[in-house]
Amino acid sequence: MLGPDTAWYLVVAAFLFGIGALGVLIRRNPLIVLLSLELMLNGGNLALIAFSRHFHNGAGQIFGLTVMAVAASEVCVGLGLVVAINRKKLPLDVDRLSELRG
Amino acid sequence: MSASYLTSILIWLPVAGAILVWLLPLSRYATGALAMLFSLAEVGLWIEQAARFDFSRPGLQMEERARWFGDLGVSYHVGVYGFSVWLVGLTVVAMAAATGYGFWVGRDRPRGYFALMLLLTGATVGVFVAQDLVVFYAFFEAMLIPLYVLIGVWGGARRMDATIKFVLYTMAGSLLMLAAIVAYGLQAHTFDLVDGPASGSRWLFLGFMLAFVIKAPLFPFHGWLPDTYREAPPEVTAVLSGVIAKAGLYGMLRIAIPKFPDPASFYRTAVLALAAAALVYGSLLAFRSTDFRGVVAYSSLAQSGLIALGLFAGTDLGFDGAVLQMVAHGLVSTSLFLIAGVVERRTTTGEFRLLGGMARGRPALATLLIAVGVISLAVPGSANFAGEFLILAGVFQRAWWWAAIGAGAIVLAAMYMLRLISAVLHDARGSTVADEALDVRPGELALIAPLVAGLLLLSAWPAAISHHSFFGNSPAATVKGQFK
Amino acid sequence: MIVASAGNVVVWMVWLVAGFSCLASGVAVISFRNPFFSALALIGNLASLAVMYLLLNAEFVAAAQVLVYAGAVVVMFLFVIAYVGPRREEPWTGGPSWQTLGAVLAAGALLVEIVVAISLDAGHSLGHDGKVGPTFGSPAWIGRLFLVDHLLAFEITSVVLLIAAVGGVILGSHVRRVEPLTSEVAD
Amino acid sequence: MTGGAWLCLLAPLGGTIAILLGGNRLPRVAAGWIATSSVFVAFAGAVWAFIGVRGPQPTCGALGGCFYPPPGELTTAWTWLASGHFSVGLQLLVDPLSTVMMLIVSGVGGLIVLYSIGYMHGDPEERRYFAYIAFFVFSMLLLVEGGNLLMLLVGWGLVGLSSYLLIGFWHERPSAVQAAKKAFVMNAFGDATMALAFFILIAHTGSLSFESAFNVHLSSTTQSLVALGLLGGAAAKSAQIPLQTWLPDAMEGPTPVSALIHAATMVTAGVYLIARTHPIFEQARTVELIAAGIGALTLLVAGLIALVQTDIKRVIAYSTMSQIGYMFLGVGVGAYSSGMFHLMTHAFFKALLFMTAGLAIHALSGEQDIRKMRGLGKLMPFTKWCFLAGALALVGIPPFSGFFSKDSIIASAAALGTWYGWIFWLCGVAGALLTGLYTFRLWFLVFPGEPSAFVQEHHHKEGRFGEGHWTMLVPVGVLAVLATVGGWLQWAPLWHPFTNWLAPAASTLAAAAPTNTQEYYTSAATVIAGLVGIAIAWAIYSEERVKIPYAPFAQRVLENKFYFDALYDRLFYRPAAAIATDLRIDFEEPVILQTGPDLGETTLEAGGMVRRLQTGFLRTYVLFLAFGAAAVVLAFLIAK
Repeated sequence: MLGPDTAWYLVVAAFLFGIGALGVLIRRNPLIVLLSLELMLNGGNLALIAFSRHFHNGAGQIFGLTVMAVAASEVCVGLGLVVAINRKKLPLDVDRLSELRG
Repeated sequence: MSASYLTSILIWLPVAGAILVWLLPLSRYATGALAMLFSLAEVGLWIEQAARFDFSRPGLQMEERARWFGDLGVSYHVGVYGFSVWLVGLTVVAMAAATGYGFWVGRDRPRGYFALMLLLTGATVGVFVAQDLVVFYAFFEAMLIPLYVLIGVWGGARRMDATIKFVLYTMAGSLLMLAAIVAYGLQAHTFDLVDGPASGSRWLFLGFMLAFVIKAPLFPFHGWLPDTYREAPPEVTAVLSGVIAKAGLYGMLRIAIPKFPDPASFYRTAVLALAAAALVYGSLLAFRSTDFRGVVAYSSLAQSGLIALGLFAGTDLGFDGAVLQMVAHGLVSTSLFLIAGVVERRTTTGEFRLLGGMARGRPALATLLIAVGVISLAVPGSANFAGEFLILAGVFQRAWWWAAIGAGAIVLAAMYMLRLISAVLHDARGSTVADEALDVRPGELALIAPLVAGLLLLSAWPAAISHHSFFGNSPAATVKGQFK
Repeated sequence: MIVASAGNVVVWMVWLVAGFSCLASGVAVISFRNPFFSALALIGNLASLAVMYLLLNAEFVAAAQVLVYAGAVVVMFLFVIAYVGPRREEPWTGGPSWQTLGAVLAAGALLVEIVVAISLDAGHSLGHDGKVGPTFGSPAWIGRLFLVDHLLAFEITSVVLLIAAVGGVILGSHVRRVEPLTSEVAD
Repeated sequence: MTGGAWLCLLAPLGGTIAILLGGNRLPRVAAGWIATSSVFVAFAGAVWAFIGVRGPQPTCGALGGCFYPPPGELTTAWTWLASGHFSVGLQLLVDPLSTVMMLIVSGVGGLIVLYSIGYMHGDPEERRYFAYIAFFVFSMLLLVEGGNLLMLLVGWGLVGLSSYLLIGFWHERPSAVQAAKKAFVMNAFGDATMALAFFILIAHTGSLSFESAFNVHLSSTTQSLVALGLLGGAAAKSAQIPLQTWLPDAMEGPTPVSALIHAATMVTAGVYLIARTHPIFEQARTVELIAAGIGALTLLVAGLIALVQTDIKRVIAYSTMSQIGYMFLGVGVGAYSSGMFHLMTHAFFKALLFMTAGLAIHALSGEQDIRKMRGLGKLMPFTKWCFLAGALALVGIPPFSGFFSKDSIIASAAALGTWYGWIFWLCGVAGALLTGLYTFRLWFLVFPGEPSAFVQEHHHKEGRFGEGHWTMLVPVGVLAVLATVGGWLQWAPLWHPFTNWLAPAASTLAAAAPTNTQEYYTSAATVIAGLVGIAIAWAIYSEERVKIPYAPFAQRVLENKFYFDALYDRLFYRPAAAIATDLRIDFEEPVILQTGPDLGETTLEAGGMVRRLQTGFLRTYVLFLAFGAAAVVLAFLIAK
């Protein structure tokens, strides 16, 4: 295996995941939250592929592909929500959409 | 139909009846009639069972056992001993009378009402004949569901609080019992009561006892009693205090004492003290209650204390007396609560302030209430007296002061029961007692009279129960030998 | 071993570029005020990831990544952003309220833990291993794996996608108010 | 013979059931006749049993203890109550003692029930009355014929129950209902003490039959405990000192009830109990002497209180209490047969007194205050003479029956000889004086002289003979004859068939067998005391020669019945009621009934706190998510 070994890939994935988490936590625009969510998923995906390569077992890649499918569907629903919110003329701000509380 | 199926039929006939009554879209009258038919069929079956039961043979009879969870050692195991025959008899008779009363009073939503009553019958019979801990627990809980709905839907004004409190108390107890059952079953590798070994663990004993002490209320655990008895419809209260309370006491007799001999003797004085407290406390509060049902409710608390006194005395007389008293008190409190219902139907209240002078022009009501009231205060010669006498004689052999407290309670019983009789029947006419309020109708009489007849028969021959409950000449040895 | 090391150095160089671009675009995604540019930054991120997958011999996944992910998902994103309109909002307004501080803290803690976990494990289980067969990562190999070993996962994913599609349609579609039933129809 | 016993027992029960089942369809008079005939059938059964029991002749040694083969037969219907080795049958014992009591109960009872047909005529709930009175006779017979201690207790309880029902018969009157409850509770107390005594016996002998109870040798303390328990029951039932406050209030019931229950039969059950279980008492001699002491004390106290009573029935009630005091004295010292003999004669003349009082009350349509009844004799000659016969028998003037039976009791007290023997003798003689005084105070106040305005206005003729329906006059006549000649059955020094008859069942103790000389001087003393009493009464009430001695303190004490009522009320009733009410208000409602709702509230509050965590902000949820994840990874790291 040429180049950096798996650990490095994992470090990159971790950072990617951390940045995604930070994005989700800080940003108030639901679109950005969805995007940063995608980042976290990709972080996870990278780690999966790295391990698949490391243990040269195909399951990791299969899992990666499935994660991609799930991410796709998740975005689809997320954007559907955003469109619905927008049509209702609600403010596109996560903090102001807080009717659903105890 | 060999005898062994009889026990299962006794359980599942009312359950089937319940389903039938619930589903068939019949008129109010037809539903009631069908329900009555099932109850009376149940009584008939019990008479057949009592006839076939061979009192001279030891051990379980009419036994039926079917695998349920093989690996855990759980099996659908039902059978009857001497004393369970009598308790099943009490259940079916009292339930028939209660169902009849519901039929006579004409409860709304009849299909639901009668289905639940029949379900309650089946579950209660199940409790008394279950010989496997899991089956026992299943029926013990199954009793709770119909009661919850019956009190919650057809009850009085504050029925919801009463029901919630009732269920909370009972669930608390029976969940602990479930834990104890599971622990016992796993430890003994079988859940069967007949061949399950005796265990010495005090915690399991306390787990069981807590459920039984709440169900048959003893002194500190009777928080649910006054409200539930006041808010439930009269016939449900009658069954609750007459029959369901006996499930707790039966549990002590069938499970707590034989299966945990050492803890039972270790905690004997504590439980006796608790029972004596219930006896005195119940009598005192009954003496000062302000309404019909309050007096009878607290008197049934006192009687539960007395029966527990008999059970934990651990002597021959104590056990026989306890079983006799269970049946006698069951009949008495069922008829007393039905009479309370009769009075309340005429005067819309049970408060003594508003009652009085109902005896004039109503000889049947007066005779009935005096007869049942006098039997309930254990006038010498009545079945209750025979039961109390045996219990106190039995507990006297254990320690004389328990018997002294019991004798004191007899005098208190006389005081509160006579106060009840004269508050309702004698003195000046109460404000709610209308002149044209009718005497006891033949319909109502037809319900209460069999119970009173049963009581009189039991008063004439108490040995029918006291001598035919346990095999052989020494009930204490039979219980110690786990009914072998 | 120089030749090997030379190949190694090239791979290292490519990896460094891809890694750096990946993290940079990540930071860009979350920091741009305008969601449009964030989406574009995400495309950059995906591309750099695809390169990394190639380095890990996951050709099909890299291809899928670029085609499916970047191609379809992000395009849908851009479409929605266009539809919704690029409303700008201040990302850092109001100063670090306890929310943001907590967020940084949490993300930081998570990051540190993972890195620690990796470093801890570097010692033994993550040892360097040998060559991988040529078919590793190829579409045929992935196809066989999908239809043989992980058929169930494959089917379930399809169901998930279907559900998402239906969800998206319902949420997205403009529900016309149903006219009230005419009076003569008994209710 | 045993057939007679069963017939005697079950006839009244049959009568009760017939009347109950008859219900409203039965005409009122028919109910009366059913009850009366059933009691007379019982009397016939009693006679049959009496004849059957005469059996073997006594071999009599010197005066006193005669040795008999123990006649008397136990018949068992079925085992009433059985548990393990303890079993009690529904047994009847027919022996001399029980046959005497059966004769008295069913004989006098029959006459009184006949009398109550006339007395209760016109009462709307007559049927209920006759059902109760027949049930009473049944329970009294069960008590008397009971073949073992438990059957005796069963009869004991049922008698208490029927006395409750009959005292509270006119249930519109709160005082009657109150009196009924008081009577029943006091009797219940007696039952409880007896039950405790039986528990001791069961614990030691494992059975409640008479022979096992009499032949068991317990330690002296347990033996006296058993005897004390029995004495408690006897004192409660026979209204002796500690438990006597219920008897005067029991006068709220109809007069025949007072006559039957509170004079002739029920109140003497205590005496019968001591006579029946005399071996137990003999083994606990001190308790037996306590019984005698109680008897002596009661006869004095009751005699004194009777002096100030103004209600005719209460005067007679206190005299009953005092006469039973005599009987307790008799059986207490050991002279069982003379105690029982006095019981028999007392049944005759006390029932006579009550019934003549009933005639007077009936004639004055319910008036019972003797101060208003002056000069009734002129209008009701028959009642006057019968009352006089009863009064003379009560005081013990020869040849009336009281003289024969009362004197032998006091003589046996003298025969005891010890210091307390002589105290009992003195009490007996003083009691005779008091009896003379209060009886003839009643006589001189009510009958002689000119009819007072009240009497003239209220008096009305009744029935063909003017003084009452024939069913009332016949029993009074019969009893007047019995009160007069009843005593000749036995005069201790000369002939004593009654003692011989009772010897096998309850032979007189040697210590209490009086010699002839003691008999003579005792009789002389009591007769003189009686005459002195009459003279004082004549002086004060008839001729007003002497003013009533002015003793305000004594007057108040007597009128308040030595404050027993107030004492018991403050000592037992009020504390019990107070404790019960406090329990209900301070402990039951706040603690027991509140634990459920309190638990409910605490869980609700806990729920409230958790609710605030749900802020609705997406980012807080994700934050928790992140922290959670971090924590999990940390846990794994630590776990590694």
